[in-house]
Amino acid sequence: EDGVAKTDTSKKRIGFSNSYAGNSFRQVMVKSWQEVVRQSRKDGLIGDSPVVSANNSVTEQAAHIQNMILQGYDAIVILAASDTALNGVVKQACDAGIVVVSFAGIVTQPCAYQVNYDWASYGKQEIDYVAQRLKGKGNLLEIRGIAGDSTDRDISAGIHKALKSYPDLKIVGTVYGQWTAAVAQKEVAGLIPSLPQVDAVVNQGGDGYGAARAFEASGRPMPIIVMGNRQDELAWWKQQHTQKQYETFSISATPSISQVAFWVAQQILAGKKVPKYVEVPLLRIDARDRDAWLADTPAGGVANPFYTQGLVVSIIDANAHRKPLPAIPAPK
Amino acid sequence: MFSFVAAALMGLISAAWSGRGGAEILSVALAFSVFSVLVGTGQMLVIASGPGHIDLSVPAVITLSAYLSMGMMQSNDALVAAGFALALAVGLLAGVLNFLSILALRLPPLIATLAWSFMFQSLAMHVGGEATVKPPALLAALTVQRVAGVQVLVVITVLLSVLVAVLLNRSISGRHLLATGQSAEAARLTGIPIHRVRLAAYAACGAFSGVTGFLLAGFTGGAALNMGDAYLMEAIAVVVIGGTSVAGGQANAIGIWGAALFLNLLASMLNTVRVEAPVRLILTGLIIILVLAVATRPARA
Amino acid sequence: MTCAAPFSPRRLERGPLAVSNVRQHFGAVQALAGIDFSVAPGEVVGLVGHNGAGKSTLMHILAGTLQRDSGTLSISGEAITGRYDPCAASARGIRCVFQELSLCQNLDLVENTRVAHPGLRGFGWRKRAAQLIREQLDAVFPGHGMALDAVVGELPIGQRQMAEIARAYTVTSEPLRFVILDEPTSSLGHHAARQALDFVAASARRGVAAILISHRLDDILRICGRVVVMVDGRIVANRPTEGLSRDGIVALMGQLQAEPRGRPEAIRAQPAAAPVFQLSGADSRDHPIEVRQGEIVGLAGLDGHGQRECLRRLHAASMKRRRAGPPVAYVAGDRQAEGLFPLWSITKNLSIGCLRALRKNALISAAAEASLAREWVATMGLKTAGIDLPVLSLSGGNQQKLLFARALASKAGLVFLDDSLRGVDVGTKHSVYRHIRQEADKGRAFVWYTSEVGELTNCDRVYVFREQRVVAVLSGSAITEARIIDLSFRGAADA
Amino acid sequence: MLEPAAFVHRPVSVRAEHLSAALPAFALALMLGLIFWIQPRALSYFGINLLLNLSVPLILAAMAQMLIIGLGDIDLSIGSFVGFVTCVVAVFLAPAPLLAAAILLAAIGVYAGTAMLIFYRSLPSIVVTLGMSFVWLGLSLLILPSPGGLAPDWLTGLLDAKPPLLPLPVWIAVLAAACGHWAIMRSSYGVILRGAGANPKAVARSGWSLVRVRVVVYAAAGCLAVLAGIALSAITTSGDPNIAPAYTLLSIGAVILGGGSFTGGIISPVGVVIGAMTFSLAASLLSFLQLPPVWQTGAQGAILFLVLAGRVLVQRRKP
Ligand SMILES: Nc1ncnc2c1ncn2[C@@H]1O[C@H](COP(=O)(O)OP(=O)(O)OP(=O)(O)O)[C@@H](O)[C@H]1O
Ligand SMILES: Nc1ncnc2c1ncn2[C@@H]1O[C@H](COP(=O)(O)OP(=O)(O)OP(=O)(O)O)[C@@H](O)[C@H]1O
Ligand SMILES: [Mg+2]
Ligand SMILES: [Mg+2]
Repeated sequence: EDGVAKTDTSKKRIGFSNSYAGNSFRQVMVKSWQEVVRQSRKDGLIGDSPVVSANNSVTEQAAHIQNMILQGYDAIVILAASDTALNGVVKQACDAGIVVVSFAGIVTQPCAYQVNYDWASYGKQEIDYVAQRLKGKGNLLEIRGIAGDSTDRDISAGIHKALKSYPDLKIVGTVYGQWTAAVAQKEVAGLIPSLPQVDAVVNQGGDGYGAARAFEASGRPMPIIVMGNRQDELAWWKQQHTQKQYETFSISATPSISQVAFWVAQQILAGKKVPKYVEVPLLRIDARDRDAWLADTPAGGVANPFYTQGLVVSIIDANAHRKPLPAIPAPK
Repeated sequence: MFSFVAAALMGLISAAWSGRGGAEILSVALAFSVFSVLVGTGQMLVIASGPGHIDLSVPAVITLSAYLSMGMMQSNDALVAAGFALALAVGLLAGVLNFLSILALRLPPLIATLAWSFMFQSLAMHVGGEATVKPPALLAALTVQRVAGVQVLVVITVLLSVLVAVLLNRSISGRHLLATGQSAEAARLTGIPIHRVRLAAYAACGAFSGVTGFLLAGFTGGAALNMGDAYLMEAIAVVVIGGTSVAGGQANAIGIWGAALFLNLLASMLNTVRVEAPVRLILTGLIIILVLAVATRPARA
Repeated sequence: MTCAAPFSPRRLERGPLAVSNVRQHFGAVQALAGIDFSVAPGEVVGLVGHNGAGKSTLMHILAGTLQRDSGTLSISGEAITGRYDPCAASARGIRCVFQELSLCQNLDLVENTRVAHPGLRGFGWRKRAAQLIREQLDAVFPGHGMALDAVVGELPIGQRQMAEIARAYTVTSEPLRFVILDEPTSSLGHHAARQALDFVAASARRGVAAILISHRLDDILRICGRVVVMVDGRIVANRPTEGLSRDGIVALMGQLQAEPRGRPEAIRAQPAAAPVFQLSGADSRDHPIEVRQGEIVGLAGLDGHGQRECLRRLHAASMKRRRAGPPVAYVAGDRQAEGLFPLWSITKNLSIGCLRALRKNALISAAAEASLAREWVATMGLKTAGIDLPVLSLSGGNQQKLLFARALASKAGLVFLDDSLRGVDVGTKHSVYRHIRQEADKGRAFVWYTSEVGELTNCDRVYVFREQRVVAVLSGSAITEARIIDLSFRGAADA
Repeated sequence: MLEPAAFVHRPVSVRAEHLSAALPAFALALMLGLIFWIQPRALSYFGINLLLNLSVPLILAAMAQMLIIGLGDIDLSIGSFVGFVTCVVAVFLAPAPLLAAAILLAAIGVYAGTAMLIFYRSLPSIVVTLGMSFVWLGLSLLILPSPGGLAPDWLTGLLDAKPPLLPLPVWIAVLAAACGHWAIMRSSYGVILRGAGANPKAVARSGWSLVRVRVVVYAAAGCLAVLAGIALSAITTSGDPNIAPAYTLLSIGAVILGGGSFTGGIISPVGVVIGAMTFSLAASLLSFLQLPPVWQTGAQGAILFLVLAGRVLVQRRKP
């Protein structure tokens, strides 16, 4: 039963409950959703599938999901404000016979499908790269996100787990950047003066540019800063590379994971058997693909591949068979 | 002025703990305090204009004016002055809208400014929320410009604070504002145009927020949708810790600097000392309360 | 939440409320410099003195709202040594009507009654409280016409004062022995003031003693058996009122002899100038109100017959055409709500009316401001230890003088007086009358509403109100107290 | 003879005041009507339950905020405090109910202690509670480093109850409004609370201890906030330190929307309940309207304006 399920889903409706729309990552994610919905409606693959965004409030999002239950959607896709706090309403939705797909974060209620990254591997890839560059020895600065958030916990746990293999890599400072560039820059800048030399900065995506600016302003030597696929990060990296042979790599989640979740929901509605947990590969950009991605990313935006139905189905199948996930092709 | 002492204390702890960088720590704190001071000063004018007066739209105005001005300049150095003017105008307009809805629809200020903040936020999303809009290189450079080792932006903001302090105490408009804040009825009977005074306070607050958005975008490398979020509570906290009464009619423009430095240095101090996130939060809260409890002289009934 | 350890009332049988050698200072100011004072059960003692003499301070000490610096206090033979607070005071039967009224503006009269009585609780408290305050209001002010469910903040200051007086005389679980009345009639009209005084006197005959502070010396003479005179924190006289006259009291207060009452002999001829201000009447039966340059216009009538509303309307209208007409000033009698800027110093409270004149290079000159303040403090005889002290450190009467000074210091060509000599002492009042006359001669116009009919004899023209309408216009020597009172009542006789 | 005083003279504004008090209720009804019209399925026992059950914790939190605003203070910590309570409930209530109860009692004690600190040092409540919001968030992260835990089944069952006639949330709202109205507007101690908020000096002069009033009110607010947290964890079945930061602003908004004022002493429990329901329904209405995502945030502002626009019609101009 590999491959695309073709049952008619043109009358089915998928509601997308988004927990927050107040940053550009989420804006692109919503746009990506709208794009794939527009395309699929034209292709007769889906019915009306709107987005409702909450204001980073669990209770507001729960209300939205309850309303979607009332409105009789066939599937509800959720980007949750909390791992656990939506369990009650998710259960209500499942009980009402609605397919629930959560993504980029988890809903621990077992009846929901999960579309997610392997966040621990995010941290591991950062540390492995840094260790290899520093020959296993050096001082690290960690920029975290929001205390108490599960994604923050998972990425940071990945970092710390990976660090166990490199006893001479030391984290000399930790700040919480609230996943907001301005805050991250402020926190890093405030900490730098009291730090010894920093050799590398590991983060959770999107804070690379702010960190770079903070280090530039401090006049310290520039550490290896792991980038997070944003256009300003890639551009800065490219410029530093041309001027000073600066090397790093970039890794992050992609906003268009909403499209993956969309296709997963659509395929479930079309009758495909989908595993409860679908892992999505992180988008990793190394030096050789940098310029291609940079050219493909709008100014100020973030690298964002378009997920086709075919690509997503191959991701689903790889998950089903526990095979390596297909890589995301670099733009031409 | 206790906030200055508290700020110094935080700085000293950081420097002592890490054994380096006292001057550097202070310089960073000054650089970031500029933004807190700017929004705080605006918020102070509104808070001083009477009990219940507050502007919750500060973060949204920061974001909106940053987007509009960066979008207009299109990274073009020649347009920096025009961009500044636009940011200022956006802020002023936002302030005017805030107050007019308070006056015309008789809304509580909190609700009116909250409602407008939702709308401004939507507008910012509409004009380009999917991307960070880059500032012109000139603006980015100006925001970190130093002359003889002193940050220009800091000096300008300090001068601005002094100017506001002087105007509050020694200008007609300043006296009118404080009189209105203490007793609107007495002010009205004295012949003070209280609505015009409050309108001016809201407009000034908007203007300060607008300029903050403009500068912050230059400083942090672009207009981003959530750039203003951190300044909602910060703007209120620096005002009150700085010695302004929430009941209105009294304002302390210089104290805002102490409060902003204190909050910034407190954060760096806790980062330097390296405690876990929960403990960091608890200490943040307790230190703020402690400083306030020590600093405040209880009023004798 | 209320008083702990109720005091056993058995010991309260008889005996005076007495203090001896009480001293109190605020910073450098010696408000009370060794006072011996007592009041026996059933007695009515008058307490008089110039503004800032220390009367209210003494009352606060008796009521437990201020802790004395030194001195002894005894109540009904019991020497009070421990902490003495409002709880202890009310447990011993002491009540106080404060000069700066103490009702909660957001509550109605019934609820304000509840605040004063810890015992009013449990099922049906509202009914009991309503009955209590209604009966008391009816007893003190028959025909008062006040709504018990009106929020106090919406009542005019006179009605608030009435409510507070009535409330002080309500009794539940605690005894009622001594009532302190700090200028209780300062905002009451002629009629209500008499009712209040008569009630105080009648209560005294039933054993409830009263201490009456008032600048209306006729009040004192009317009901007090004894008068105590304070000057600068000391008691300078303590004697029966028997055989004492107004002028006698004024002399005891060490102030200039009271001026001859009634009109100054020279009534100026009406200037032919066009009215600087005019307000048409409510309808054809009403008179239009005119104010000419250099004229003092009075608004008279029984309390609540529209004269104060008229003043407010005149003021509002003149504010509207500020650009065209003369600059306007307003002196509020309700100084707390409508006059003072409580966070400011005396200087700033004064200068707010004339900031423009104080400007030097766009900024207000501190020197000019201070010299203005010094000048007016001297002119008005404001009793204070310094012009930079907070305005609330002034005594009530001095606050009122300050508001007056604010208006006179401004450029205002038209000044509205809203019962604005409320609580000002006799000596000062006369100098203020002189001031008003002088300023009028210089061309300023005054519109004067007052609850003290006698004051209106200083006017050039008086409009007498009855049922929201002007029923008579008096001018020149036709203005006498008796005539005004007569006209105020006559409307009722006609109806 | 004299007429009974109470009937003699009524201020003209009374009618307008009643009208403006009824306005929020009218706006709420309008919003519900709109929702039912767009989505007839919502007009059922099940639908109303779903629509309103999330307003229950907000109503409780807003009542807590109301008590504090009634004193002329403000509580910026209530959002993180509610989050803290959900963590305590999710982590400790099932395995160690006594410990959970002890922690929650201690937390209420901290509220009372805050009241004393604010009183004795005459501190601005706005900063003290802002500081406390960090403390509560830190404490929640200590006991629950990331979301999780599980509310006991009996608790989740509690809010699933199906009472006769009307769904549970409606009953709770009505009950909260009635109890609140009685306690604040009718009871003799409610008078003291409102009096102390508006004119603390006058209340103290009548012999009341202001510090005791403040401590009692804060403790009561703490209790209500604890109830809000418990209700929230019952609905969400779990705990999360970051679950309710929005409650801080929403609760303040609900108090003000319901006719309260920051100057102290002016509050309306019925208005607060309506205000809280309005805020939580505004979010719902939005999801029914299917607006373009970019304008969804702005629409919330527009809804706020519409809800209050009626004030212009009934409120008289200040003289
Ligand atoms: N920001 C403000 N604060 C206080 N009052 C203001 C403000 N803006 C305008 N006003 C009011 O507007 C009026 C005009 O202000 P301005 O200071 O220009 O008066 P002015 O220059 O003295 O007037 P003129 O020159 O006509 O005599 C004043 O009455 C002032 O109270
Ligand atoms: N809180 C205070 N701080 C400083 N000075 C004060 C304070 N209260 C009163 N005073 C001073 O104490 C003196 C006595 O004031 P008090 O109020 O007792 O006067 P009073 O006799 O009641 O006058 P009035 O007739 O005007 O009411 C005044 O000089 C006043 O300025
Ligand atoms: Mg006095
Ligand atoms: Mg001018």
